[in-house]
Amino acid sequence: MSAASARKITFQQAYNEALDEAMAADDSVFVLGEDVGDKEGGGTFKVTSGLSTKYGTSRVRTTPISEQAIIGTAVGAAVAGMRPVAEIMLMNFITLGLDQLVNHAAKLRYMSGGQTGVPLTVRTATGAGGGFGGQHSDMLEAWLAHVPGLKVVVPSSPADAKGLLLSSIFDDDPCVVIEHTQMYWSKGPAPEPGVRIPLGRAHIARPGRDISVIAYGRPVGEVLALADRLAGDGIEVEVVDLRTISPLDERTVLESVARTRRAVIVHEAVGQFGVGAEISARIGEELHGDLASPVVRVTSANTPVPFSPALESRYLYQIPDVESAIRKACQ
Amino acid sequence: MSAASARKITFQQAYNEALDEAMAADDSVFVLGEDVGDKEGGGTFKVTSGLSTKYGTSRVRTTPISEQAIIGTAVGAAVAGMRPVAEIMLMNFITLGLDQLVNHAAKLRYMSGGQTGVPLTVRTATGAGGGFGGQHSDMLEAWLAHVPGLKVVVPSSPADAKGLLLSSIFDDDPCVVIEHTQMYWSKGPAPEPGVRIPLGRAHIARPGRDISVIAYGRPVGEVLALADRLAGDGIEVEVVDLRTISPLDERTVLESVARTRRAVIVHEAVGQFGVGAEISARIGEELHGDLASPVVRVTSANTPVPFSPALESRYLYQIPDVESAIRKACQ
Amino acid sequence: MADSDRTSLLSVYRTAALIKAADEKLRGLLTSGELAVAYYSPRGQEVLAAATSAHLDAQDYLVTTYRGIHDQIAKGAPLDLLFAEIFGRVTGTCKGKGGPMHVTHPSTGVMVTTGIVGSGLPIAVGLATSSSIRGDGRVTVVCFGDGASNIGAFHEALNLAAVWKLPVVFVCQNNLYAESTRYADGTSAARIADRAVGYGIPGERVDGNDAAATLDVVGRAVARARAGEGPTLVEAVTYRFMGHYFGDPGAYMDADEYAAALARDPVPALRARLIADGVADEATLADIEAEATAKVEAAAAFAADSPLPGVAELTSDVYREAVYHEEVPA
Amino acid sequence: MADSDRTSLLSVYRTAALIKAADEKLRGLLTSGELAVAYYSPRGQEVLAAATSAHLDAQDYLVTTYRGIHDQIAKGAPLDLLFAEIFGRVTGTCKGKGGPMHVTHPSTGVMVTTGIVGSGLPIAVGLATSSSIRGDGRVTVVCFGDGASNIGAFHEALNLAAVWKLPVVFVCQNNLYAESTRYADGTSAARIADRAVGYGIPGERVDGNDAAATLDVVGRAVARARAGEGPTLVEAVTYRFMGHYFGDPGAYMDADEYAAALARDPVPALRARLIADGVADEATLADIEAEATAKVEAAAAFAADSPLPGVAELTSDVYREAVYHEEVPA
Ligand SMILES: Cc1ncc(C[n+]2csc(CCOP(=O)(O)OP(=O)(O)O)c2C)c(N)n1
Ligand SMILES: Cc1ncc(C[n+]2csc(CCOP(=O)(O)OP(=O)(O)O)c2C)c(N)n1
Ligand SMILES: [Mg+2]
Ligand SMILES: [Mg+2]
Repeated sequence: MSAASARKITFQQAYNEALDEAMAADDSVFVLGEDVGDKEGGGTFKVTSGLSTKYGTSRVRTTPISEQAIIGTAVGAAVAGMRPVAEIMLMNFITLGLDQLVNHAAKLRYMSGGQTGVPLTVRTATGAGGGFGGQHSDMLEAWLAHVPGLKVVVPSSPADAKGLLLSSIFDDDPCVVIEHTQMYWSKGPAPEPGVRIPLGRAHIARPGRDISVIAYGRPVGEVLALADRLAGDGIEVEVVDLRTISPLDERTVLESVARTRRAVIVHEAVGQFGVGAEISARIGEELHGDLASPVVRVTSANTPVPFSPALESRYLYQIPDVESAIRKACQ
Repeated sequence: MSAASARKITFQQAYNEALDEAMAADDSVFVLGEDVGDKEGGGTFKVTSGLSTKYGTSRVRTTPISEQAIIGTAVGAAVAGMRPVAEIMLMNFITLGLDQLVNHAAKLRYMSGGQTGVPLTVRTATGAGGGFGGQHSDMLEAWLAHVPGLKVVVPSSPADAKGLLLSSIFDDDPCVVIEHTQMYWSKGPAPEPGVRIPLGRAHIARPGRDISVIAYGRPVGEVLALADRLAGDGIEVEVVDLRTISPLDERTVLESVARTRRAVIVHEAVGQFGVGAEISARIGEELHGDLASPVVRVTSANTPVPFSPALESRYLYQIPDVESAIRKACQ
Repeated sequence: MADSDRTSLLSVYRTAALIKAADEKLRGLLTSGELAVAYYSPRGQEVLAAATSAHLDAQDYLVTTYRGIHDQIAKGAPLDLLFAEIFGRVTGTCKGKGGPMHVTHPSTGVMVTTGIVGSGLPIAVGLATSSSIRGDGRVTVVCFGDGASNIGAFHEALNLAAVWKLPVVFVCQNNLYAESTRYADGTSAARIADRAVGYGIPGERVDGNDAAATLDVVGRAVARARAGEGPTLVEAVTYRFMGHYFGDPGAYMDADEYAAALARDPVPALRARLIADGVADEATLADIEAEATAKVEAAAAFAADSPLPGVAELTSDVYREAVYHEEVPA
Repeated sequence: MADSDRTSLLSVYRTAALIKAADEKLRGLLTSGELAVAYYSPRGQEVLAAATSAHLDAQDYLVTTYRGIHDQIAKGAPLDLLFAEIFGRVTGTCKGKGGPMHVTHPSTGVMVTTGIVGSGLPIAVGLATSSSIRGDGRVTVVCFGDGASNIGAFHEALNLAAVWKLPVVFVCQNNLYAESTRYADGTSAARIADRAVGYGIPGERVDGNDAAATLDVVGRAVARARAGEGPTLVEAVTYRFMGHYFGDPGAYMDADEYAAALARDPVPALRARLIADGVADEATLADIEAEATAKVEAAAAFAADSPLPGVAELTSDVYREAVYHEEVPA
């Protein structure tokens, strides 16, 4: 989709470039959030670094610690026709702004009979593995995906990060982009400037005939590496990267599984009532009778995120479990 | 489970009696929420009526409009060993208190290494059909079920309402009881005093050999009526009432479907990434190969709740769709 | 009294009379059973709403609540469309999809009506932020109740508006009740206006039943906002003559307090004042009232004659463009 | 100076010295790489924490934040267990499952440590509510930062505590920074203590680097709470000598401001004062400091020698009783 180039960028750069390009292209784009200005260091994860210097503090607005007001301000500005990009430093803090996001951003277009869209983007970071414990690591994308009116995006590579954030900013509906704290400094090929990746479309990250592994975000890269290894053993894994969780690209998922007749779903969020449930359910419901083996979900444990690294590494989804599930299904 | 009696009570009475019995039995039980005192009329839905007169305003505390503080206060009091019962008037307002519920109530036992449990109960009401529009009608139980550490309860009859609320109050973990605004004045047999219904256990509300319909809350009664009708046509429907959404009683669900080999899931929440997805997924994953027909979900539309009654009635899950799904599966 | 003040007061009365007639009509329809919706009467708050919007143009922004028809009418939202929305008709401001708690009418600046207590304040801050960035000169007014002053969003919004010096006026319509909870049982501040101290902004308390005083206080706040001097917290003290919702008998309201408030009913008070001050005579006022009644009757008829939304409306407007996983249930 | 004041000041110094030694040890371990965790140093806030908890018994309740080790030590939480928790060991206060941001130690009254800014305040209100219902005479103290005073939970908690007259003291440790945002860029109030006006409660600002003044102000607030006179908002002004987190170079901090603050560093200031006032001599203070170092070394050794939690700890403590759908991933 996005043209690869020799240049490599980190996720942090990717998000930063997307914001920069969007702000350069359109005066209605502005950024707000805690510590986002250069005076404050350009954001906790440096994603907004340089922007206030380039575009001024009127368009790059450092806020107080006020998550409700941050999202609410984005809602109001979006209703007025701006394209605000609000940073909620960590996803667990989005719990404080869900009234604005769910009762307002997601519904104002509908409740106004189509008059006032809410073209805001919320960027937020999360993920386990950094030793931040129970209140700074949750993946809550399933909540947002349960809300009609929101779009939910989880990028798996720097190029996707840039292209999906650009699409989110210029989308006319509220989008939430979920970034991963442990991936900001990972690198990948940079896309050409301006390349947007369409929302609502999954991506066949690797074609394969034997089994479909459906993933998004961090596990995608690990699954691709696993697929390479398994190819050596003659197992051809098709990797479907959802990219957008909602609206879900059911068609791409079902077409893939219809071909391979086997599916494993991998995500970082806890399993119970997670995104994997919806995908597994749709596969089961739509491809009943065509499946050669049961769908398997591999997710993190059904617990809060523990602090001790000894436990945190066991909390996370285990790639060896993905491997066993694939081998078992392909036996 | 609960002994039926000649006495009939409404859901409103059932919840009220449970609170009354719990407060009489245990000094550590207290109630807080907006307008809950008798001076304020005993609650918007009158569930706390009479309690402040009987137990005093120290134990039945009317709060300001402060959902974060209501749930946060319950968290703190529960950490101190009390058994607070917090009323969040309507479930959409729980969006304002999710930080306290999810980042704190659900996790403090775990993050404290088991030292501080949080034996609070949140009672909240919701549901479409009352013409309250987009911000007062959402069923958000899937969110809470996605959070390890919380228990989530949705009663379908006055007897269950009473017995499940009693169990929730005396449970040592945080419980959310979801009441339905359109059911408060419906009647059903009253249980004997003190009868508790165990959490985490589903209930076979009607045994049947041909198909399992899995439901909870409002649809249960409608599905039971449908089952009666279908019995006339020789279709024997087994109705599984989940009662508790999380922890989910997977065993009862799977045993039922293993017997009937067919399943329809019905709930009021929107379908996408809803509770039905988890149930459908587990059935598909565990009973792959044993199913005689695909699992079907019947839910409300994937939209905000519209105001106009002309639309609201179409928004809701349609019992005729349940009937067609059953007939098709049993063909 | 300056001529402009006389004109303003008369114009406030014209608006207040329209609000009062609309409210009475709706309560009549609810009583007769011709209409069955959740309705939150603004009875008692008509003059306050009229005096507030008297300072605003159509391009200024308003954010209000479920108890908002007085604010919406005062801001200029067309009565026909308002009634049709309340009736759930496709001709309503929001095609019947929002309902009375969620009226939106951007061309008259009615940007958001929310059913969530206090949530309008951060949204108003966002509207004002857009004006601040664009330099479009618009002022945002957000109306909310005394009960709303106790919720977190109030605090975050006022702080942010103060730090950013935004062109927004926070108008607290203190009607002394939050549902059935009395002011002092939920609100720790002796006066809500005192809370402005915590944000370093002006806080003004005014008798919301006094048209001239309210015109004056809100006028100064709007002027400050327009001049780039930042936000103001206005507390307009009034009274809620009806129960919280239509059908609420209001048993928790004190009878003496109620009687005393009724003696200060702002609509007849303004009427009497206009006559006493020679601003208008009985005939002029009677004409204004008759005109109001006629408009209201026409709006009710328009609404009643309008069609309900068709089923395709159920799934439209969820997103700007339909996405294929959105399907009308069969 | 009364004898009791002398004893108090010396005891504050003993606690502050222990906090300072613990913090220095932890930063040393982080610098050397022997430890790798997110750590929020309380350097500069030692005396303030010690003076606050000087008024509390073990059964009084404390709620604090990620930047909380000073408060936890002052409240009496055992150093060995605190270090072990930070090291993620099973011998820690929370078996290593909470970590430094979530320390709980009920037997010394450390009830909740939260990583969510401002969320401790409503929880403290709940602890105080339980004391109010039970009449157990306990006082709850909740510590939070200046940045936290801008979040909704602050407002809701103060209002509710005021309306219910709860035995709680809100101690804002104003270190002038919220992460990298300077006080005035996020906080509209000239003084956070001014916000008390909006809740009709006393608000006191004190120099948090002044041990005697802080002892006095917090002492009065605790006494008010204990006497059933309701909550107090205390703003103790201090400074954050380290960056927000360990490793943050703090480039956004003004050098002159920093130097001026360092000249008022509370620990050496208290030390000098104790000697100047003849409360203690150099030898006594050196003993206290040596004792602190010894305790800290022992705690670090205890932590380093302790085992990590076993994998069964991953799934225990989610609920009181295990539920069967909880399974250890294979
Ligand atoms: C966050 C939230 N909590 C509770 C409610 C339920 N509720 C609706 S109106 C109301 C009272 C509001 O009182 P006030 O702010 O004084 O406004 P008034 O109704 O008097 O105009 C309450 C509690 C709500 N809509 N939103
Ligand atoms: C609700 C919330 N928003 C943002 C953060 C990220 N964060 C952690 S500490 C901090 C600054 C807090 O400043 P202050 O309250 O002054 O406390 P200090 O760190 O100075 O002790 C921020 C923004 C958070 N933990 N919680
Ligand atoms: Mg009110
Ligand atoms: Mg600070």
